[in-house]
Amino acid sequence: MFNKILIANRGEVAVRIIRACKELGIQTVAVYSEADRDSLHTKLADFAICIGPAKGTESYLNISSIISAIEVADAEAVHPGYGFLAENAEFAEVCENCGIKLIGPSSATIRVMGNKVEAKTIAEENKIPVLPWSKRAVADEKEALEFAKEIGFPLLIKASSGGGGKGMKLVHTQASLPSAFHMAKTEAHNAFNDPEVFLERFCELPRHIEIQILADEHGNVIHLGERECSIQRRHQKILEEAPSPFMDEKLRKQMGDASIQLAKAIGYHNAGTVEFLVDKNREFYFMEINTRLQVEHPVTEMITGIDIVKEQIRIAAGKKLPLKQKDVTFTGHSIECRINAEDPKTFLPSPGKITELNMPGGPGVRLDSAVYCNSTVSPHYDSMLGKLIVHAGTRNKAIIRMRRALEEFHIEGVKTNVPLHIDIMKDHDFIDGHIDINFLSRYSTK
Amino acid sequence: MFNKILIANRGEVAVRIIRACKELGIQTVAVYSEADRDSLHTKLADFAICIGPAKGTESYLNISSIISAIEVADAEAVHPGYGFLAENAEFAEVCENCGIKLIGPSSATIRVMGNKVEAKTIAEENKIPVLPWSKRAVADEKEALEFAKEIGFPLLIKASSGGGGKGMKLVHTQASLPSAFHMAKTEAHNAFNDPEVFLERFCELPRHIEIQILADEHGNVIHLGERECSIQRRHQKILEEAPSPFMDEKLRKQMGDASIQLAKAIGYHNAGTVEFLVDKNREFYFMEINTRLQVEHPVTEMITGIDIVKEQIRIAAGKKLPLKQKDVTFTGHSIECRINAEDPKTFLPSPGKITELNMPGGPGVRLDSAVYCNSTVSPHYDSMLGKLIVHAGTRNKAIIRMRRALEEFHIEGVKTNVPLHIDIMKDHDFIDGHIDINFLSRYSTK
Amino acid sequence: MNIKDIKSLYRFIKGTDIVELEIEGPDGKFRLKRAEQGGGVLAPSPAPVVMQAAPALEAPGGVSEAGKMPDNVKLVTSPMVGTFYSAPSPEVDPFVEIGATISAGQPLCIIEAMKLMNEVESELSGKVIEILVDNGQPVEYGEPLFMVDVKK
Amino acid sequence: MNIKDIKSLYRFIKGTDIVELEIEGPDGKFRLKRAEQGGGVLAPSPAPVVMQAAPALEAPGGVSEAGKMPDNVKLVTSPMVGTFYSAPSPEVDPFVEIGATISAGQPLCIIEAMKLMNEVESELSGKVIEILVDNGQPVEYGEPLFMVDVKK
Repeated sequence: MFNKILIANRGEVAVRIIRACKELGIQTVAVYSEADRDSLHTKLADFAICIGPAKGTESYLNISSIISAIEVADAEAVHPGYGFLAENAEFAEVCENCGIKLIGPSSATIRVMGNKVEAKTIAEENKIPVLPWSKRAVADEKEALEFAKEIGFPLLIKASSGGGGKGMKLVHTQASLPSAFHMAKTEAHNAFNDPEVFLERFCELPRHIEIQILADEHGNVIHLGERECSIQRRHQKILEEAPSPFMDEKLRKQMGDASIQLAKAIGYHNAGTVEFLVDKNREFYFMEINTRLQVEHPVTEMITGIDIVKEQIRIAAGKKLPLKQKDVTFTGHSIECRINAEDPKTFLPSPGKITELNMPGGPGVRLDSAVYCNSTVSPHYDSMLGKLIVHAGTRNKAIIRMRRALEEFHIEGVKTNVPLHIDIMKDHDFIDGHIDINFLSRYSTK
Repeated sequence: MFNKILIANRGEVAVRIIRACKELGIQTVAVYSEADRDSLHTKLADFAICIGPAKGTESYLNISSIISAIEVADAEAVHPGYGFLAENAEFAEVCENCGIKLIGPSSATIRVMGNKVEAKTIAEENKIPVLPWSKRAVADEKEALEFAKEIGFPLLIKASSGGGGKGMKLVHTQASLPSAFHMAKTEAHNAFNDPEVFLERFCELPRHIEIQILADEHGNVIHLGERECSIQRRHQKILEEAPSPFMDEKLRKQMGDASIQLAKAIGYHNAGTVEFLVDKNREFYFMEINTRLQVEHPVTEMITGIDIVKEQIRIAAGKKLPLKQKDVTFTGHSIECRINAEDPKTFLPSPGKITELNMPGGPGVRLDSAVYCNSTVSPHYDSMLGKLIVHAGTRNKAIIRMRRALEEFHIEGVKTNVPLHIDIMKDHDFIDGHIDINFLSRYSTK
Repeated sequence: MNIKDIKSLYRFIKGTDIVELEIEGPDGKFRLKRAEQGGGVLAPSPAPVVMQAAPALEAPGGVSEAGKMPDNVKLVTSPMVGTFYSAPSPEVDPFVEIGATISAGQPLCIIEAMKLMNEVESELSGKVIEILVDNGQPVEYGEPLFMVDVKK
Repeated sequence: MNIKDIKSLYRFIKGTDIVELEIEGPDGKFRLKRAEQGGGVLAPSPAPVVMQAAPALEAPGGVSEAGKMPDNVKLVTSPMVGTFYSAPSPEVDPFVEIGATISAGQPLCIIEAMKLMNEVESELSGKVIEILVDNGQPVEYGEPLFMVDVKK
């Protein structure tokens, strides 16, 4: 096992990883920007190294600073968390070249899965269902029109290197295809420095359901069931749950088996998430693999009792998975609300100093947070203050518990989306499990 | 089910009960003294009524104020928590006479079990093992000497109405018996307004192990296993765990069966705790029944998944127990540390305003607390700020997790016993499970 | 300032002769306008509020801090939780009415607690200028009952 | 002031000619005594501390705030995380020594990061009055390296 791990991240995920390391008896090294000198991850780690100014590109995204910090700290491994360098193939490759163990899959896996055209091609080769698509990147308008005829309208133009909705265009008619095609290419180029796009059938009112997998470096792969992530605002998840209210045992087995098959086919190791769209007929379609820890991993931990971050570290240390698929069982229901410092109506970020804070507690409540009273929410980074997670015997009880916990949440100095989450907990469609990825857009116009 | 419950208590237990009520959809009424106007229970309840000045006897112990509050609030039931009026037979009787449902056993049960002579007599009648004793209250010196010959030395003189070590004297020789007898009577009279004492064999280095029971009003009784409560300072528990590292399946069944038998014999209903001493030969001896919720109930909740406060409320509403004994299962290990505002060396209370606060979080950590940043710890009441509870797969993992969580705890403005708890988590005797009720006294002289 | 604060303040104001109240925060501004002499603002409340709603986390202090009164005006507060009665029985006149001159030791009202009728005697001498609660209304410990001008 | 603070301050002092340091809080008192001219306090540290231990929750700010300096004394800080070298190679003399007069643009030291040797050039002109880190010592971003008297 490792003696010392550097955490190349900040905020709640850095705190989460520090907690796992402490429980494993591993020393922790935090890195921090000048803006994060008083942040919780800086305070909780055994050691802390300042790596640059507030701006992400000069600190948390600065590969050479982080590698230097790993070297001067004499850490054996680095955990990238999520965001920042977590799916950066170059960073993974530098680590490999420097003999630093990256807690995640190989740089080759990250690179292949970072390109959606390659990922979909591999999925199809392995007989994993995908939405009808152009089978490759689309070179020009003419090709686009040809593929569009096969796929049919409405369709989506998507960026190969895409994510978070950037470079994505919904096209309803042939007439609007050419201009949308050029706009998508420009957006993709600006956002990802890669103008490559492809076409895909548009799936109406789908659910976003993902499968958590764990794969060791000895060829063993298991899945930990699904997470329901359909509650999104502008392709940003704000609330996740496990199990999905839509799921049944048969579909879970199909999607789980498909995920394991794909992971084995590409020689995946460490934790990963296979994202699917599921339509109302329970047909599922592979979307992508997230080659990292997910923000929403705690809901899976709550229903399986498996500590995903600790498993990531054990896997990276070369250990075999301690569990077989049949040992994975699901108990109760878990919901996670992402608590963001933002105006609940305008959704604009609300940085500032937290002057009053009461966090919820009591039975079945877990808080993965990185803020404390009198701490400052920096304008330099994303607005998530932390995650409120509940566990209860049934989905209904979990909703009631989450509502109770949200109502205990009291914060002054920054605005949060707690009122929005409370409204969701009272929403009849949500309570009945009638959710798809448009839930929140319909909801916010109520 | 009830529509509205009044909580006749303050602090973390009032918050705990409010949480249970909210999850059951029951309206809550807090009562508060003038010193608790800004306390968390006052803020979290649906309604709050000021019942008197800071002094406990004029507010939380003032039966007529509380009954009036119940009447003006139109509450159907009252939860007494622990401490204050929780084992007050007179309060229970007034409630019964006023048609208010007390969430607890009957006034008759509380009265009988409040007298240790009566409780031990009933236990013996039901063939529950007790330590050899005087079989009744001891009238005078002469009787004391006679009984002492039968029981042998060393022996304990105990107050019939006793608790918390008051009126208790350890006697090693016949010569010192008379003076100890008179001192005990005087202490008992002063502390409990009842000079009655009895004699009991002294058990050396015992463990304090208690069995949680649930009894409905239809004659069904189950037990939820044991709690290990040997870590005490001056008869005050500061750390509890479940299961006991000393326990095995056979002893658990014996002690559980004995507890159920006793509860049935006295027609007990609601939650209760049967306290035992267990000697190093695994012989167990009945001590008393606590006719109320215990501070340490969460460790049982964590390993059984049963919400004891909700069950109390359901039982009081006349519901049958939803579980049979065979449905009660135990998963993993749980530890609770009571976080007191006190000097960790002198143990003197440390009231004041909390100016900085970071509470632990993350997987397997539960906080039952009643303080928040910028809140004031009042000098008028006991010094417990809250309880830090962890759950993990094994005792060893729970200890590691507790230590990790304690190290995250940061508070300024009041001193706490967090450093003492951290020391206990590192203590080899504790880690090895070598604990008895003298653990902490030996420990503090290290 | 949230709905609970507003309700709580309204409940306070309802029993007084305050006709306008302006507050700014934090500690910045405070304006209060009372009714002209003889103005009948003290209409009985048709639906007495049962109790004080729990103050929100941000609400500092209680009802009694809402207004600052001149030095000569003192409050008689409830010595216990219970139900306020202005008269010993429904058939007879109230102990005191607005404008009455009272002296220390004189009974002012009854608080019923646990079916017991507790006579509240005045510790002040002066003139009753407001009765702050309605007959039959539940009151908390410390809740203001009467405003007394001790100069008169 | 806890052990971590003290350690952190000590580490700061170790590389300087400070011989006495007194601090009171909060913001109340501060006393600093430097070695007499010619005093050889700047002995190289036998076991260089690898990095700053994590500041405790109560420790405000970082090392650079530990002492308030006269206006004419400026700090040259490390532009990156890495290892500090006072000379381009072990065989040659250091770029600068205490007492050296430097001008803007002049190389002061090397920070090795990812096996690359990065020359740090001075942005100040003046006289080097202290070198705050030891040769071969790891440094953080922003860590003070040199004290320069810009008046001279």
